[in-house]
Amino acid sequence: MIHDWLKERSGRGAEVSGWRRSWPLAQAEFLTLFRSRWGVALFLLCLFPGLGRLVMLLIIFGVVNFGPVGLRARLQNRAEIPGLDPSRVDFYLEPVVSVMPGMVFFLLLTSLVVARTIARDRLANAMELYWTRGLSPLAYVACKWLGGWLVVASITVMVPLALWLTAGFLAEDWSLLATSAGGMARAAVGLVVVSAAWTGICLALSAICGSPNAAMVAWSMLLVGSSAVGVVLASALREPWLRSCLSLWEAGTVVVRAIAGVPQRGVSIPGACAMLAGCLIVTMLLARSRLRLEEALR
Amino acid sequence: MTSTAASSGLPDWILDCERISKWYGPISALTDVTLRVGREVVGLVGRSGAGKSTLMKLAVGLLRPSQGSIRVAGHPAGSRGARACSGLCPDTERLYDALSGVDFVAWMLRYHGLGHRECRERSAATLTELGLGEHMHRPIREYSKGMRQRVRLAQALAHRPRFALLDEPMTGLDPLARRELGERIRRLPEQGVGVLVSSHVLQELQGLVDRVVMLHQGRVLAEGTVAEIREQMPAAPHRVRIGAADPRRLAAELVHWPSVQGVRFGDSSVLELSVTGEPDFYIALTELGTRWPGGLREITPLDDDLASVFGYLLG
Amino acid sequence: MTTKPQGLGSLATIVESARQTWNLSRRDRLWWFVAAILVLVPALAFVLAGRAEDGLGGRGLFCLMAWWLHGTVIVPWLTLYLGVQAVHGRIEDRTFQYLFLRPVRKVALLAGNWIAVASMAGGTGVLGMGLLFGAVALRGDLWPDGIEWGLAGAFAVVAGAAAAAYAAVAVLFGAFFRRPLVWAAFFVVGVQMLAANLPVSAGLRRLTITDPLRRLLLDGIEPDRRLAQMLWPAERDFRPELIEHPLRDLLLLGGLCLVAAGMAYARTEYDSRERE
Amino acid sequence: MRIELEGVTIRYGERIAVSELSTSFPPGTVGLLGRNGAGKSSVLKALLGLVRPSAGRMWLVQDGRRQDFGTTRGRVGYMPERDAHLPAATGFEMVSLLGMLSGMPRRDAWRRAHEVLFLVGLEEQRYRAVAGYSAGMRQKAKLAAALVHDPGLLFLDEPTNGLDPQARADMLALVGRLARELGKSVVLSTHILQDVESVCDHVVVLEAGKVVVAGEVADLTESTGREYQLAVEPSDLELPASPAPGITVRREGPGQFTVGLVASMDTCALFAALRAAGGRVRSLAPRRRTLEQVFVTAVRRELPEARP
Repeated sequence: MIHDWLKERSGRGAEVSGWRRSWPLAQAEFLTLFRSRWGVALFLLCLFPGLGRLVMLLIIFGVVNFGPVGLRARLQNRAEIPGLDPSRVDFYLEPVVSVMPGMVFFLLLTSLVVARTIARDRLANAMELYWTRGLSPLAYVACKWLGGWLVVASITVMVPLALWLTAGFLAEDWSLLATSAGGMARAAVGLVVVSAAWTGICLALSAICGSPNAAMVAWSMLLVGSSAVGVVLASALREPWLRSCLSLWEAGTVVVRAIAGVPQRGVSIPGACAMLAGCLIVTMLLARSRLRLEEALR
Repeated sequence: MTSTAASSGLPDWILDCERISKWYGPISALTDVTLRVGREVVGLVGRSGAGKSTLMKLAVGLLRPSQGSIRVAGHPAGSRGARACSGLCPDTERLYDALSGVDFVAWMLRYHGLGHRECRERSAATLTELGLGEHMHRPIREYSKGMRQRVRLAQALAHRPRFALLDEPMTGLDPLARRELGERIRRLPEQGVGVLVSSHVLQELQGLVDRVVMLHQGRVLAEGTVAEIREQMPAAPHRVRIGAADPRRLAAELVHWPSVQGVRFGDSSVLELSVTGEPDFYIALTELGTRWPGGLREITPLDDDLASVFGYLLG
Repeated sequence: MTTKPQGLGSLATIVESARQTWNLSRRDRLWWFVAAILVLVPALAFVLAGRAEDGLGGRGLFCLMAWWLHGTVIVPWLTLYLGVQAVHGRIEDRTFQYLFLRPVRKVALLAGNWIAVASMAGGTGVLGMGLLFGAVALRGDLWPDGIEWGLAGAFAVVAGAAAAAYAAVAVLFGAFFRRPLVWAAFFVVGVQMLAANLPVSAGLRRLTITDPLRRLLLDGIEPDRRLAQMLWPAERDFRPELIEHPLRDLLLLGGLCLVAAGMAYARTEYDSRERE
Repeated sequence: MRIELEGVTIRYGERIAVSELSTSFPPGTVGLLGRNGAGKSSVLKALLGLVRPSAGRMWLVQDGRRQDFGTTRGRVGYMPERDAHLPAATGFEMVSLLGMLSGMPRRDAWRRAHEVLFLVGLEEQRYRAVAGYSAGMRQKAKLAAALVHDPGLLFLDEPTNGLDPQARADMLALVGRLARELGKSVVLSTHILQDVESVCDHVVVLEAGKVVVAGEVADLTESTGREYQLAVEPSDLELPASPAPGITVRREGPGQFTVGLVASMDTCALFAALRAAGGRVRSLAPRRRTLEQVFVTAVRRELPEARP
């Protein structure tokens, strides 16, 4: 018998239905970064702040001892400062939520990955392929969001958690893990929520802008610009809370800290929430008017 | 080689590529190509990667040849003089999408040193002539593929170039428009324009051009009219279909002819012959036609069109 | 042969190229975004200015916002983006084929691009600073010693100089690099931020745009120590004699960039680059 | 598998793109012709579920059963006209991902992706990035993507765009094979009538949202049996206008003649006249209507004001 496997359709699996159909798109979106050398290099670069903290941890717990004489002692002595005490949540949040290095690396990652993705698809007419398969624009954006967020979260959420677990293992007993577990769980939730919001805004800009370059610039301007405005106005007017309402970055970090239960002074939590949600809603609405089924076929 | 320019006494070819080669580093894209275009339409055919696009870029001066010289209407290719009198219809999709068709063409005309008003008038006239009259004030963003193609053609022809290079000019046009554009291209040599045109639709190209140049692996494999090229391929026997009453007796008669290499029965009353030694065969066939009972109803050469020639040479 | 016009003269080409680039760039969707920022920020400053209670005053408020917002965010990014789009955008989408076949000098086309980008971005910067100044000036209570109109002038000069210099850099990157915007980001975030942390006399500072701008501004507004500290937190010591010739430095940098860009752009072979 | 449209009307706001269109796409290859804006892409959008017709029904007829088309979306494979690809994917990833989005389980999608990439002839390049493909390879990748979920109806929009002559012939042969051997209904939307002539059995011509011609290609281009085309050499030859009773000769161009022939007549007198004039025959064939003539007459009839 001569087999023609093009015609033979044996052993076909059941048709996948519903949202599970779209899942591979999110997965592909996530994996894209790791398939090119540049992407992996970028990812490793973004791990640097976390690595810095790791070295600090190792020194504090005496696993390694290098650097100038007395470095360890100095670090241990500084443990009263909230940001440098491994038994407190701040220690793990700091590399992610600080302006330097947190924001810089976050900006690098998102502007090169998330901000380009939809604009790049548009240049390649990829929507024409996606949407003619029954994938709706909403599902498309949701998948891109999920995929992009997974990339972002693998830095912003996973790094603090990994650091915390490492610290738990390095510490003398399990009390470090036990006492900070609740705070860390809340911090993780906060990071998830906020990084999802940031990614969403970035993604919406990608859908609004005509080219990947424009999306990159718009996102950089929004994040850095709002940050600059917030810092300047807050310091000029001596109204520190303004910073959390005007700067997109600061608003996010304030929300993260609030959810994690870290005490903060001079911030406006409702203002920060309003800033984040407002930006997200406005950009998403604009994006919705740009992503239409009609785009698929002229 | 036939050319109207050569016979009209004008010394110049409009495009004159003299033994050009092009190297990208150690990679050879074109080798020793000589190509001349007078006031005529010359078709450029070849498989992708044969060097067609390199040759085109060289002809309009976007690239410089590694060896050899190219002159456009007497000016070295790439010089301002050459650029002033050549027009290119590239095969890229993109235009300035935010502009209207008439603005785009007028903008491009501006660089030829015409006044603003003249640019606009000429742009509108060219677009109208190409059948975009009613839509030329709409932004290009809203254009269909065929309309974009007309804009590309308009910017190539609006400054009345002496040498027009049309890369796949029919892309995206509907059959009606293809016909109109084909007629227009055919008329260009009358206005003193030399046209080099490429197309992958060989059946269509054949009706468009005076002669063709076939590129293969960076070299000119053949050039001339389709019939000329076909005649120079004696190794490939012609296939001719003959329809007549009583095909069996006809076959019995034809096998004895020295020029007939083989006879095959097609469906119904049709024979397919393999033939060498062309003129003799057709003279004999004409003679046969005067006396065959019931008459010969069909004589169709099956492989003397451009597509078959292309297939034989490059397939 | 009929006498045909041999193409547009170089000067007219520069004007025409600038006009076309201007015309194309103004349709970019990014302008809506920029316009929103230009309007929202002064409005914000106006509404909130009443809360400024200490000695900062209108002068400090305006200087801080103008420098931090326009000087370090809007003007650099907008200029780099516009310049990259004007030069590299046309190479990337292969529309350069329409242009390069025209009987004009390519360098003139490039010069036109530069003029258009510099004027657009400079104009936006000046407009933005003007709006901001207007908003702050409307709060009379912030200006106990009267409104200092000179400040607006100094910042307008800075905006213009910054746009011209950044446009030259953008044009160079656009003509030379395959991914110019990434290099531009590297220049702004990497080189300039790094240089800002170096000692005031470091040579690398000469290769940046922010440093001459800083000196230009120091010269123009003569801030007190506190304001200078707020504008340039990394500068510990500032002395008037370190100002030297900021405009000359900018001119040198911009000129070098433009010459290099012209050379890269005028290469006889400008084969289409692959789309990224 | 057969697609039937019944009174389909599609409107965008006020504009009516397709009005009361009733036609059917039988199994085999169907050429869908029409000028830009004639409504081809609107029909396509309706079939792909991107727009909902404001009136009319679409049916899928298979094994004598008639199903509403709305429930069978996954059975249409679409190959876009524009260059379209997934920017960061390899050929294999693009095809398999699109298969998964159409509802295939992962393993099936992977297996099928390999199969269809082999079928279209991309097996060598399937692990390379699509962004680096040549025009011809991208065209093949799009076709593979249209085939991956094994649809019964294939909608190919200008499939030979940008292909070199050899690749065009290969693509058309492949399209013919899909219909013949795999039993697909293939709708070929194109402007290149030669493609339709060489591969399609059936043709539908749209103009202004209505069907102006539909039928078998062979029927539409059938010869009248009365007129013949004669080509002779040398090309400057002159022939008498009526070499014999019942035969008329009209010169059309250099070496080209139209011969009118009463059906019962034989051609001997024609050949005799030709020999007498000192020429030789080059070709003689019954004049057929070309598809281009069919198209042009049909469309021109709809366009009384005829463009300049």
